[in-house]
Amino acid sequence: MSTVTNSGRALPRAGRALPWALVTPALGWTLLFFVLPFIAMGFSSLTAHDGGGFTLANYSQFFTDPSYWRAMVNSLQVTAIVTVVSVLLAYPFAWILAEQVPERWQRLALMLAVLPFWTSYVVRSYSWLLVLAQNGVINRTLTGLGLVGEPLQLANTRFATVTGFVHFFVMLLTLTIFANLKQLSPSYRKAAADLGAGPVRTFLHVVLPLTLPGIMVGAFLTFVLCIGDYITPQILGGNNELLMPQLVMMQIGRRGDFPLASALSIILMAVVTVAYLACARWLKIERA
Amino acid sequence: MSASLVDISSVSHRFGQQVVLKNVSLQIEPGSYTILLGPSGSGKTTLLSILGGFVTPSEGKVFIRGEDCTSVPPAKRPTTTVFQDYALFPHMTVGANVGFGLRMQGVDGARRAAKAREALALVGLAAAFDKKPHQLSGGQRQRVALARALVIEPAVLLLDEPLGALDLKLRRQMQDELKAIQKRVGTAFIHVTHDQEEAMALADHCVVMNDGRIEDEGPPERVYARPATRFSATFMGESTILSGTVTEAKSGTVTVATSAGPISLPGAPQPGAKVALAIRPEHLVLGATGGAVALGSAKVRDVVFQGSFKRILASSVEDPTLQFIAKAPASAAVQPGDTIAVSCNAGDIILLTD
Amino acid sequence: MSASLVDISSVSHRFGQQVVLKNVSLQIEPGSYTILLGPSGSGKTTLLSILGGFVTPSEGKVFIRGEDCTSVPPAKRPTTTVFQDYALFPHMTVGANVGFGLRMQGVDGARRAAKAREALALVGLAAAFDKKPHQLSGGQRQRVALARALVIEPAVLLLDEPLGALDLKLRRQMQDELKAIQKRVGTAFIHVTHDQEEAMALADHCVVMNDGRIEDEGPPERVYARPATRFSATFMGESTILSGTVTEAKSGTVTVATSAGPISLPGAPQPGAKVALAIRPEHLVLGATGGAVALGSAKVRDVVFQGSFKRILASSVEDPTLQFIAKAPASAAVQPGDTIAVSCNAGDIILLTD
Amino acid sequence: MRRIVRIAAWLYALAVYGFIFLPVIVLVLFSLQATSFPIPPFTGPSLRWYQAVLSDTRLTSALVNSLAVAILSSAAAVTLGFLSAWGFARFTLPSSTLLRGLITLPLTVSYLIIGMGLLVLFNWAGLPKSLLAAGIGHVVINLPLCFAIIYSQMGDHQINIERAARDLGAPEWKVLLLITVPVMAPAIFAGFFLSMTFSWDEFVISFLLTRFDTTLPVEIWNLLRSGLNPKTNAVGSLVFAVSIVLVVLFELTLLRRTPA
Amino acid sequence: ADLNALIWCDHADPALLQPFEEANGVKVNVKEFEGTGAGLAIVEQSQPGDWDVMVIDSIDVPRGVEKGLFEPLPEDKLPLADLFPQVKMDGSTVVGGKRYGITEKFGYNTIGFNKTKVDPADMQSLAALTSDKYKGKIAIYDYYLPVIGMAALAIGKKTAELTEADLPAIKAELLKMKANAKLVGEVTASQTALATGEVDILVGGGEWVTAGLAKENPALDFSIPKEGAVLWSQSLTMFKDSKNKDMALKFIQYIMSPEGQARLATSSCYWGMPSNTKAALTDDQKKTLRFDEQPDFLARAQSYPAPNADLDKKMQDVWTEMLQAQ
Ligand SMILES: Nc1ncnc2c1ncn2[C@@H]1O[C@H](COP(=O)(O)OP(=O)(O)OP(=O)(O)O)[C@@H](O)[C@H]1O
Ligand SMILES: Nc1ncnc2c1ncn2[C@@H]1O[C@H](COP(=O)(O)OP(=O)(O)OP(=O)(O)O)[C@@H](O)[C@H]1O
Ligand SMILES: NCCCCNCCCN
Ligand SMILES: [Mg+2]
Ligand SMILES: [Mg+2]
Repeated sequence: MSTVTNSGRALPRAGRALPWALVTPALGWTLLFFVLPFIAMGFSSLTAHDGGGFTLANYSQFFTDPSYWRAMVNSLQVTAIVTVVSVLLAYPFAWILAEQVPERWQRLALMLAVLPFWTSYVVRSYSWLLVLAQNGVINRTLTGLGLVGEPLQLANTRFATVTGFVHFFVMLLTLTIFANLKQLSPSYRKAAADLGAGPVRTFLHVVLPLTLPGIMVGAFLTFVLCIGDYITPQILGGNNELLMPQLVMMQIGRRGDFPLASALSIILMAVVTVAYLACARWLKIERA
Repeated sequence: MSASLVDISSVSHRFGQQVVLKNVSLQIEPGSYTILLGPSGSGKTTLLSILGGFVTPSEGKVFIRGEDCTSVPPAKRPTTTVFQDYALFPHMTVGANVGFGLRMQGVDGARRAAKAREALALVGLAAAFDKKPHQLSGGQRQRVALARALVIEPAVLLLDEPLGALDLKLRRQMQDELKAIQKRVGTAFIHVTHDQEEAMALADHCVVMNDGRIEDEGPPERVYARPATRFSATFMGESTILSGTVTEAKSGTVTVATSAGPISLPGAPQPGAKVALAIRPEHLVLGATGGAVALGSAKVRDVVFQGSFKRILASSVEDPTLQFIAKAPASAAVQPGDTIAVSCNAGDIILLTD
Repeated sequence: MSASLVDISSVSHRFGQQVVLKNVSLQIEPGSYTILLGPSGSGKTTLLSILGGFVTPSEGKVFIRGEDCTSVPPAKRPTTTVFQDYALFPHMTVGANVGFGLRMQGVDGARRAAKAREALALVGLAAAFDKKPHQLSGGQRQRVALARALVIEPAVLLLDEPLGALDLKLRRQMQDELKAIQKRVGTAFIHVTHDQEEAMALADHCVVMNDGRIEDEGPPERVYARPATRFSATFMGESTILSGTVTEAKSGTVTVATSAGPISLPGAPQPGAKVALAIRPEHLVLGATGGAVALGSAKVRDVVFQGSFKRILASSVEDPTLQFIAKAPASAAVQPGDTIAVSCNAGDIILLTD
Repeated sequence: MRRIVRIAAWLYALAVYGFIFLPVIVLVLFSLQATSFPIPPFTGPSLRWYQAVLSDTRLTSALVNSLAVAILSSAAAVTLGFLSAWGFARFTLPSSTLLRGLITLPLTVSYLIIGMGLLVLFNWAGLPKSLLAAGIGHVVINLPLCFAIIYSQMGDHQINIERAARDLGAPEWKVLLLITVPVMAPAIFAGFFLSMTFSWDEFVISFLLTRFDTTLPVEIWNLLRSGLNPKTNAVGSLVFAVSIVLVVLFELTLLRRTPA
Repeated sequence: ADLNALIWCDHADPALLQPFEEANGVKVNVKEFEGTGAGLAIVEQSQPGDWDVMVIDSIDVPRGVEKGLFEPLPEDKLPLADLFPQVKMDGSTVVGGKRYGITEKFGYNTIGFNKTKVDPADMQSLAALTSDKYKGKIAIYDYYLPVIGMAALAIGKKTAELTEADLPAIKAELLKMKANAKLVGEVTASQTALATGEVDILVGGGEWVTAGLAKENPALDFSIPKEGAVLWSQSLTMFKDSKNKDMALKFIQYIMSPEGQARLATSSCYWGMPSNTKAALTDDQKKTLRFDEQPDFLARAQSYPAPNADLDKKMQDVWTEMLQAQ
């Protein structure tokens, strides 16, 4: 008898083979191309660049060389700033789209807000360089209006990196926060108003806490994508400081030092894991 | 104006082109339990929302305690609403939910907790203070919502299908509790439902709505026994309906020609008027030793055992399109296929002229 | 084996550690309407799933038409299931939904359409053939699900709380229709519910389940009037329950000492046995001209108008913990606060020994 | 008071829209620049750089590569994701929670790390860099996404729908083909579309894993590093234009059909 | 068959490759890389026979030879006689008597600047790079070898003789430059910065930055300061394991031909001096490249630093520290 017993779920005659046949390709893929690479990277990180055996030198390089761990500090600072600024910018925007824009325009308004998503990411970063340049649009406007005498140093700074990142993540977060606000039952707001809360307190005590899980998911996504991104800091940051991905790519691009690059990647991964554990309770994926 | 607690005066409301309330007037007395009853889309929720301040009526005024509240926001009205989905704040404990209204009034923490505990005790949930809403059953959540609304001592409590999501057994139980709580606190309750039995079980005052209008209102016994309109008669419980024409009318008694023969009963309409006669199932008498008014004989189509009684469906032998719905005691020995005499008493016949 | 259509023989089932069916045996006769009734979690759905072939029981066998079907897949069984959420295919028209089973049997398009139309006509939805499920109301979807199941002419139709999602009025209406359709097609229906009234309205054969066991089974009148167990008595409708001890027992009559005094009634238990006496609300007689067995006097706490009758809650004056639940005609003039005599007839008392 | 809030809200929204569109406007504007520098003053309009892009075979073949990788890797991701979501939603599997966690794990890892891992693995296995390798990487990042989207849509109702089909006599493959896939189509499509978007724009994995034939973002990156000219703007604008057309088409056709 | 070339970005210009591809019916696959270390790593990760030709810093040719990668080139089939003698660099390109590389292009890492914004006289000394006068007006080319070379020149060291002991002083010099600099950028970023007026001076710049932009922006120029400049020179090599050596040689011959040389010299990524004196450049192009001033420039230039693997790593660490310095 090939029936899955002890299961409330229906599977007549299909046998034990079918469920495994269904999930094995995905599991196998993940094991082969995600877990195994990770292990390979782990091994690689423990070898010396010029062949040779086991060594912890790659890790000790990171922890002892200030210019290396400085990259991690920079990365964490930039990522934290980007995450906070993006959420602060996107939340009110998503709120306006969800609550101030008339229902039938909302779809269009949202589409419009994420349209630039479909310009190439690389090109978009580069485009910010043109916007922020010494004689770019912003400086020309500012000097033209007489708001500043000298053009501001905007491009090739951490500010530029942060701006490029925030641009991307505001779009992303607007989408997630908008969806969150929309799925909030209107009776919560009504109930709060009914019990005497004004708009501000309704927002603070009810709407905000109820959309917090959604914000956390978005913030974590922002964190992961931001801390691992190479393009934006490389194009916009002017190499005035290095972030972790730049440091990793430098090991590969300049010296082909895969062991060191692996070690740095694993350290980066460890940091992301800590962030994941911090938000873990908000990040469940379950069936509807 | 009168001393009514709530006075809804000629309220009409439109959503875009659609008129959903048509010149509705209604008074609510202090301490009463009013049920708004009507089919889906009849405007019950809209009327309740106008009372709660969530919707401003297109026309007409709402007075509460004599004051014009027509466009006072919900937060500033002496009304509180219990929502159908309860709308408990999932991120707060039960205690914090119940205390929310007091917190908004600036009541300090200790007094708030005390009052919240009191309110929870009132609904029999003293122990749930520190739980989160998701740890409670449907019926318990419902009671928390009630406590949350009652703790701020509103003059009027509005309930929009508060029992709609519960299963039958729990529903009955909650009906008993709602009624008991209402009596205890003395607040006026206005409760929306489309369940006739709920209306009859709870209401002091029953308002039947249809298509944006009030069809009938009054004590539920009266509305059930003497419905004002045909809609109200069919909506408030089952009936056998006989259509007919008045052939004679004198000194408060009319004779109506129906397919079951001429029937005389008290009434005022003029000869020639088209009328309908409605008879409640429990008023139809089956068998030879019947009532004063004979309705011919009928062939039993179905006997449905309902525990304490049997519901009997039968077709008139004289006019097979005429369907009788009767109730008989559980002990009655009626079988499908039997042919039996049907009769009733003139005083139990409801005369409907519209 | 017997000529039963379905024979469930000593079936037990476990989910992991949890035993949810405990040695259940049950026969279903051809053309019968069987109701599985029981509280949530009692194992009704599991039993139905075993019948439908969605779950293979841990122990025991299922015979359909004498054949061992215990591990035959659903597709190959002469059973069809109507799911609570209807499980209509949202991307197909109503016609295609109803024709699906025939399509799987390789019936050609034209015959399929003809049979689907027939089945839809049977459930009164001939006009819905080209609609999509989402264009139908809840009650209509339910009927499409029924047509879809019936069109392939199963020997047994399984229904898992088919009316659970409907509102009360629609539910009553669908109950009548279900019963009528079942009579018309003659298929055996097995229907799961936790609503006692539904069970009584529909069943030829009523099976009361509790905690994975069959507590009682038989015609609903019998199960209601003479429940086999205390659970079955309390689950099948309300009762007034008196606990007591047998003081005397001779020639088929026992005397039970209760807080309302000694009561004599037919029965067999030995003196000293703890028993419970259950009295249905309609068997309690209120007022002086009462039944043969006096139950003392009671103070009316609440009178709930229920349309055709009044439901009365009263506390015994002699023993305030004893609650009477009685039904009185709508015309009865009982008020909360009244003190009245309560009695009943010995033959109406249900003696429960467990 | 309400008026003030409204006005403030509008101003804020306009400001954010401005911020969001600023680089896009500059991008498109300078793609029409007549001279060699995408810097003010604007000297166009001229289609010079569009011509240059269209006649640059490396760019055009990168564009074709990108499309192929996006379509194929998304198809693979959505297929694997769908099958596994179906498996997990329909059957009780031992340590299902853990296994589901494993499939969704790559969602929490930066692309750079995934790319690095694959690079090290492929080096170690002696597999050459290629578009295929990049495609494999894209499946790694998109599979969890497709899985999560589709799995979250497979509620009990969907399960009952399939049960009903089986009950009515459908064999397993017909259930899949006639019921599950059509019913899940919106989720499947959403997964595919999102995967396409991510794959289309992905840089670092393609950069690390490809050799000669590469994807558009990498080619644009090379372009960026090999000289300053508005060709970059022209490519970006072209990509943008094509994307808008696609998004609008999707919006008008697939998304408009509201499912039951 | 295809020709697989491991190259710098200048070789990716279709204007350079297409004529060759059409003439020989071959497709040239190119893979760009940044520095010798990375290039050699790419080769290590490949299968033998994957690559046919490679572009490499002339001074690094021996590193590849040591690893046994390269095939000797047939001197008789190459226009060695036409090369600027100073850039033949036989010390590097010839190992053990065999020629493994041929210099194809060269130029200077020195001071690139906008002559309308700075005092050209200041540009005659590397000291200008660390003076307050141009603070915030400077960009640094993000390639450690030439800029470390310039720092060495600034503190009076010979680039050919650098040792680990010189690194602290070099680092100090680099940090002073960084303190003055607005950005450290790769080719395009540096070009952009200079061309858009973001900065006025590019440390490490030279004709490779200014020449390509000269037509649009004639104000851009470069100088060879009194301390000297760093001579960069790139060579072509052929792989020993190439499966297509005939075509590889044809490619090298094409690049070294007067037409190929002209196209390479003016390639879109960066311009540079052709090593072949007979390069078919127009007069304008020659003028832009300062073709005629080469003898003087070459006399004053010093070679690219050529550290061993260990020193190379240390130099990169110094560079990383410079980048991270605030
Ligand atoms: N916000 C709205 N916009 C437009 N029409 C509405 C809105 N709210 C309700 N309606 C319409 O007004 C009519 C009355 O709705 P209402 O909700 O008051 O009915 P109801 O009696 O509460 O019905 P139900 O029993 O289904 O809750 C309906 O036809 C409904 O479609
Ligand atoms: N697939 C399953 N896995 C584990 N336990 C299950 C499963 N299905 C049901 N159970 C458990 O088996 C018991 C009986 O469940 P079943 O669904 O048969 O009850 P039911 O009588 O249909 O209840 P309800 O009226 O709530 O539908 C319950 O305790 C339930 O939690
Ligand atoms: N090696 C420095 C020569 C100047 C031009 N550099 C181009 C570097 C290409 N990666
Ligand atoms: Mg409503
Ligand atoms: Mg069930």
